[in-house]
Amino acid sequence: MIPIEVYLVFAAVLFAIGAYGVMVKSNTIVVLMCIELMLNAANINFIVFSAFTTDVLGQVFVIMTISVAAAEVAVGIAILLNAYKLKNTTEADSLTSMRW
Amino acid sequence: MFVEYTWLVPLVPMLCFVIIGFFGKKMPHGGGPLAIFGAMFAFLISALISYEFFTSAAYSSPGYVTEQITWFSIGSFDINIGYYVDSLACLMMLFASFISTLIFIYSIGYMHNEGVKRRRYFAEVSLFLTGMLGLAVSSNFLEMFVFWEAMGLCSYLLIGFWSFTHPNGDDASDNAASAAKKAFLVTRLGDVCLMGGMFVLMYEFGSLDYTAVFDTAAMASVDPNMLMLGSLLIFGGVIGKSAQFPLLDWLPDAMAGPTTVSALIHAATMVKAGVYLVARCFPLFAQNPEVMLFVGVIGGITAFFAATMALNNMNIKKVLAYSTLSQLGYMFLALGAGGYMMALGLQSGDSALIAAGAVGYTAGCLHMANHAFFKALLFLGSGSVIHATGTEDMREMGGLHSKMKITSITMLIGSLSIAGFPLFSGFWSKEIVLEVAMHAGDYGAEGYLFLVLWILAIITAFMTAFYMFRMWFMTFKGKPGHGAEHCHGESPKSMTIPLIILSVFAAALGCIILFGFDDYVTIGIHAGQFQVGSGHGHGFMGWLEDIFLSAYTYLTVALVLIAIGVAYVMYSKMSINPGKFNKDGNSLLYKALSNRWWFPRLYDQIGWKMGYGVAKGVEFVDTQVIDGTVNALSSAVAGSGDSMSKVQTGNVRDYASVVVIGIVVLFAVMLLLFYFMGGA
Amino acid sequence: MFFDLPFEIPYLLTLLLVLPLVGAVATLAMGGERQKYAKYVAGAFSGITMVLSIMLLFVPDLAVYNESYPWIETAGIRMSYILTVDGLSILMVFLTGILVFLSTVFSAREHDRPHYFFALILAMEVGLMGVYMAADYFLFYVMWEVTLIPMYFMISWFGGPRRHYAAIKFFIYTHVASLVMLIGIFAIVFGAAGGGIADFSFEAVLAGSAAFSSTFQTLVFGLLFFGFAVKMPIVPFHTWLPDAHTEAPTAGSVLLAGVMLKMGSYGIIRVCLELLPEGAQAWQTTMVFIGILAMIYGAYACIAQKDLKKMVAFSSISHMGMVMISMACLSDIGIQFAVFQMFAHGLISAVLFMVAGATGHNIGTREIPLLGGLAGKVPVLAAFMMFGFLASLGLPGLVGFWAEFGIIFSFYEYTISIDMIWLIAFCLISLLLTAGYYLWAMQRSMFGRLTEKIDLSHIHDLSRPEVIALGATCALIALFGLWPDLALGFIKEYASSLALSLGVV
Amino acid sequence: MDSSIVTSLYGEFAPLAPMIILMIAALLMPAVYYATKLRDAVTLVAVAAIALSMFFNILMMIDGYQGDYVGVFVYDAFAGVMILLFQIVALLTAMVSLSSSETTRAHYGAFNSLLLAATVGMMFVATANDLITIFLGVELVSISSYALVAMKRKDPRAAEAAVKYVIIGGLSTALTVYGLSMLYGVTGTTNIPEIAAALSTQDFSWAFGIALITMIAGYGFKIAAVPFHMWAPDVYEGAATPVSMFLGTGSKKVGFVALFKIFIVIFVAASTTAAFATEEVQYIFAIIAAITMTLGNVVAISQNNIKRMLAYSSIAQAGYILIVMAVMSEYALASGMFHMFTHVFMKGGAFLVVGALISVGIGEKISDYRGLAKRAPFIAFAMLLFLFALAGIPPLAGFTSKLFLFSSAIYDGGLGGGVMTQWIWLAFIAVLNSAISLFYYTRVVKAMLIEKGETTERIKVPKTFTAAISICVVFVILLGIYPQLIMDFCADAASALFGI
Repeated sequence: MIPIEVYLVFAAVLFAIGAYGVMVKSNTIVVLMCIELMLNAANINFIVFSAFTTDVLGQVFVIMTISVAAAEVAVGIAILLNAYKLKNTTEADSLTSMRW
Repeated sequence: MFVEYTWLVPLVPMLCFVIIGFFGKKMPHGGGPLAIFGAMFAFLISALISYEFFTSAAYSSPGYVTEQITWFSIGSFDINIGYYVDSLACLMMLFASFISTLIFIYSIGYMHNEGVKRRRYFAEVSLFLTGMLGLAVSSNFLEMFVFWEAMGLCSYLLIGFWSFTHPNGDDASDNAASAAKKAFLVTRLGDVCLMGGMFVLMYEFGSLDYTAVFDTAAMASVDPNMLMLGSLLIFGGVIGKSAQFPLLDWLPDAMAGPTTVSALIHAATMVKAGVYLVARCFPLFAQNPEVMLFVGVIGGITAFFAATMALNNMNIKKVLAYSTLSQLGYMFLALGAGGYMMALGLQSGDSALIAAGAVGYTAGCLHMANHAFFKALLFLGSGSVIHATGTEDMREMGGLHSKMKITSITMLIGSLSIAGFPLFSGFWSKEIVLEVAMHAGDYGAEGYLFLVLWILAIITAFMTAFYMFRMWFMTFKGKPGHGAEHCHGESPKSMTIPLIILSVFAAALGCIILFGFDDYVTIGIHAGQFQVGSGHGHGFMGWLEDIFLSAYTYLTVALVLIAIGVAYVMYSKMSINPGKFNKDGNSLLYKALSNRWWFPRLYDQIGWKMGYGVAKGVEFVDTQVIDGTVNALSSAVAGSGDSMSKVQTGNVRDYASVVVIGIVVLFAVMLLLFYFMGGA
Repeated sequence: MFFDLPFEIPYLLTLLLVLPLVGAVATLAMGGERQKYAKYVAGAFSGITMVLSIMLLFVPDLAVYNESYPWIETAGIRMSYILTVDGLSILMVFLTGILVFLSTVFSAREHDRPHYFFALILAMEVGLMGVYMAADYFLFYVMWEVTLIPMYFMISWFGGPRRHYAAIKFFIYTHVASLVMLIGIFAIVFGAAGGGIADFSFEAVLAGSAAFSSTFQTLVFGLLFFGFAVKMPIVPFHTWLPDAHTEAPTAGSVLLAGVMLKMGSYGIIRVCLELLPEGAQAWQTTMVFIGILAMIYGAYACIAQKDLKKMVAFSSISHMGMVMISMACLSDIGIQFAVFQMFAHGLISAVLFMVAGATGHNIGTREIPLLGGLAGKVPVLAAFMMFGFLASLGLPGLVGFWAEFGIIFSFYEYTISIDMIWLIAFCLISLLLTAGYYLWAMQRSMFGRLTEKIDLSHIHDLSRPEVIALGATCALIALFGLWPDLALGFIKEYASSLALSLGVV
Repeated sequence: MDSSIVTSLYGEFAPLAPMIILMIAALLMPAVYYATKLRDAVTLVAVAAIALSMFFNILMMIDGYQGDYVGVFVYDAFAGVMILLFQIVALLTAMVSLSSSETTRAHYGAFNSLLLAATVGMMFVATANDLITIFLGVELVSISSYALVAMKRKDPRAAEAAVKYVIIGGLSTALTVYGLSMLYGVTGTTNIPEIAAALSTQDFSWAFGIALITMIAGYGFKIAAVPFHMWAPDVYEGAATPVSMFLGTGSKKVGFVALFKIFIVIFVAASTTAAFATEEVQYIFAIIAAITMTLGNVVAISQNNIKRMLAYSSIAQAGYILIVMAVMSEYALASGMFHMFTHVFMKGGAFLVVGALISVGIGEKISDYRGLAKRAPFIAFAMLLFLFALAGIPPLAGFTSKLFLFSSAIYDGGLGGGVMTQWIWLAFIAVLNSAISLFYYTRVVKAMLIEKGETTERIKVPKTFTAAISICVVFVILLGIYPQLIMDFCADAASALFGI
């Protein structure tokens, strides 16, 4: 059996990749995808813990997270569209009119 | 029956002050008659009080009448208010109120042209008199101090009477304002010392009442060092008030005020307060020979220095001012020398020495009384001259004798008296002063100092005669100057009558020493306590023998006559040009004298550096360092806000980076915390 | 007192607090067309308040008037509405009543938005009365802060050219201090609670203060002391004061110097000394040191000032240094005369600031170098200036002298006890310096050469209301100077009992 | 009347009663708008729903109702108080949205729907007893508010703000979920009391540490604690002012509620069994609190846009409330909750004033406020009160609540500890910050009351704004002089939370 640490490290790496993406990517669509990546890292954690403790709550949580993530992306994409409509760009580097 | 009403003595002039102050505008002569009434009333009631006191049983024992009520208390120390009448107080009351009355009468004429300002003048002089009379009858140091300061205030106000809208223009206003300030500040320096002395006494004796402080047993039980400190501090107050060395500089400047004010300050009030205080504190000072030695030395030095400064001054009032300083020095010399002997006598239990010391006391007081009259006379006379000529410079006078006979003759009497011409008032007291000074030289380890002082005093007597007659000759004899040509004759009656009255006293008052003055104004130990009065003086013949059988008397008289002669040939006959002796005013000595030995410049420098110089530094520290820190702090906060807001770049990637970095940092902090705090 | 009030006034202390508040609102309502009535409304309310505060002096037993009602009681905290007046506060209440009314009278000619102006004065009175009467730390602190806001607006609405800077500086500086003080109050209140309900009333805290350890006392004393010292103000935390005074309108300055600064020293006595005797002993040397520093420093700073009002402001610092020294003696005389000096300086500084203010608006400038020889033009103003200066420099027979005399004497006792008698010289030097800067200022501004640097055609002497206000204050100065027991009698008992609890008599 | 009305109406759903009403209303909103095309009607329904919900909640609170729904939703005193707070926020927002010129016109029904949905999410968090429900509640709030921010008419700044908000929000959601998953892994359960029980027998572990930090980050985003605060100024500035107010006063509190729920329960349980040191975590919160309040206040000084300034001041206020997490005492919690309440009225009031003025065409710059006292005396006076209350000037609400809050760093609420010395430094930083805050509040005061404006033309502010501002004024004064009105409830709530 594969030890739990492997799953956790996998999830952590996934999470880190997502976080890195959020930090460096200027394209906000990509950033949203990176966030999805991070969420899924957490989901993997849940599943793994759930599997190793034979507790069903973790899986419930995962389903909730997936639906929340879906809603979030939906709203997010809508917001990006709105931004594109008003500002003609969705690049994070260009959306800096409010600062200081 | 009168003594119980002693409080009226200062109160009536006080009421005059209030009434004139508020309603003087509508009164004739700006309230002058009311002021005269107040002074006269004070004189009358003090005469009655004195008569009653000297005939009462209290005079022989305990030698004083006192009554007081508690005013308020400082912790467990009661501050009282009341009166204290003894021979000294009677003497002070009498001559102060009498001379003030005459000066006030004189002022009616002298201040005739001042218009509405007269209200202020008469109000302030009434307050001045209140101060002096209150001082004389106070029953404790603090009450005395109140009046003492009231006089300081009045001197400030009156010296600065013309400190704005001076009839002679703006420069004179400036001068008067500056002189007034100087007078107040210098005397304030002394007052501050006096206050320190009062703290010492209050702490050591638990009270400031004369009866408590001058109690022999109390004084013996107090730490002698503290007693000496207290005495010296009190004498510090005297130095300021009576303009003794080294605080003598304000008095000549104070001539900026009206001449009548100078007369008041020099004759009746203010500077006499210092002499009074030393006489009053005689029992206290006499606990330490060193203190009395100090008093004597200060007096002797002042007498000499002030006389030198008068030698070449051209301002008639300033000559008189220096002469006042010099004569005050004599008084302190007498008191110091007498006190020195008394202190030694108290230490050794030698009653003859104590009696010899009492002579010094008598001499000081007699000279004070004499001086009051002849100095009032001289100032009023000079006022009359100034009134007539419109100048104070003696070079512009001259030859006035023919135009102002009364003034001239009365001033001659005054000059003879102050010079110590035989049988005039000044002669008697000055001779006794010199005798006491020399006598003190025979005793104690530091006694030789009094011999030195005696020599200085003899020289001073010579100089006194010289500069007084220099003044008289320059003014009334010789060629008429620029100002003298303006003179239209004698001053009005209100001015000449006081002069005549004063000249009588200036000529003859001194003889009272022959008629038992030293029975009344003396100090001795009766029943273990100090007592003023009730003494056994030398008597008529005693004094005559004392004075006229002494070779030193003739030495002095000879010096005085020589001095008058020299002055005559120099300034009346003009056969010797005074310029020969001083390279026409270019010799170092001449310059030193006319610059008052550079005292004013020294004081100005010290005052400026210690005052304004330090103040500039403080101001710099205040605005730059302290307030600078405050402002720097606030701008640092605001500035860091500015720079910290720059982190907010507006780019969401940076925001995310901050979040992630924040997490990493937080994690590190947590690990550190767990590591250092030894958590689970 | 020689005369007892024959009847009782119900809720007297609350009235003292509510009347000005109602007055402030009523005055504020006098906007627009009714502006010219604002001063009468304000005068009426402050006048009645003043009468009540004078009546308070004749009350035979002050304890009758204590008021105590529960206020906030929640989550382990109890705060109450308690008003008391005792020997320490009665003079301050009296002073507040008098000075508010007189500054209203003095400002009767205020034409610029008078309803705001007088409402602010009355609002300030609420806070001041509250501070002096509160016997609950919560109420005390609330009132303490309430005084800030009217003053802030007073300076920023009616002040001089640099009013914004001065107002903000005043506001923030003193607010920082009060917040530090608040922490100190937390410490004493919660320390005294000892684990039970935290009762903010003075009484409860005093009862619980027995348990304070000496380290605790020392630390907390520092916190509270800082808070109060800034208000006093004490060098080096004083720089807000000259700026505030320079810019504030006359009435504001009068209240600021006359009553508000006293809040600081009042607080030190009321809170620090009453509750933390061991802390006081630990801090005694420091207090003496900064007291001397403030006294000398303030006096020197006065010499260098060019603005008459700023000079007077620094003289306040110098005189409050004297109060500090006096309190630092921790003796009955020291405390008695510290309070007396607070009272005396309240009256005197009122005169000084009125005079300085009048110089500003009657002559047109307060810059001393621009003035000169004006006594002939404005004799009444010059006379009052003279009187004020003389009172402040400690002329015997006026109220300031007795205060200074008692203070220096108590300090003398202290220096004897620590065997450093030479320290007394500092006090004496400061007296001398005080005389120096006042007379020099007088000489330069009113005496000497008539100035040519300003337009003399618009100069006018004091108006009638100004004369009345100044005259009344001067009369009080003389009255209490001739009869100091009139005021000292109130403080005596309080001072000796406090000194007893401090362990030094 | 008592809570039996609620229980008889709702049966076993009684603990959820306030939420159910709002949920139904939220779903009805678009329908009402499409049916009537009247924005007034929509607002009326929304306000009525909130009022009804509030009425039920107050009944339940006063009655001390307690109950749970299948163990994941628990209504207790704590939940009641927090729900009341969220209802007040929703009420104010709904009222002013009607007349604000910034809120959307075309999708007004949706706007209100989202508003109510977000409120329901907040209430969920308040009643939640399980990580899942907390998570769901917070997400409901977040997602609704992303949309609310974007729903400002034709304003590119709003679009930009929404983008930033959604990205940082998404990031923090991910962080939260990751933390929750770790916590789940460590304890094997998502039920909060069970987590506490499980943790009390454990040592500190790496996994728990990661859970801790990521959860702090996730909820720190909601409360805008440094360094997770960067979105707040931009979003507050960009969003419609009623929405800014909703975020600043309501959404922020959700984060706190979640923190209280998770951490206090965990740590109190843990500290009583003493197998697990909480002090280190308290220090982490203390550090965050100190930095948050300082940064918020200092940066606010340099702001010229009043909404941005209020945003930073909001960050600072979050720092103050974080003192609760550092001290973690019952008294601190009560004080913190009370401060959250007063904050609603002070900060909410200030935002309302800004919104009202924007609606009548006055800009957002501080300099635009010059001479306001002449133009709109009541508004200027109200703003003065709000700002002074925020600065903590007595006798206003902000002073009293700060007094309680700061004192909680020193005082344990009469539990026998006397003076606590551990957190005095935090109290010091807090009071100094309070003084710094005067700097920028007085700038606004100066502009409004002291400086002269270019015009003295009177301003007529919409009625709903005036009404909402009046409510805030009343409570800012009332809570200042009579704090037990709310503080008593807060104390009960705190003891309820600590009692778990």
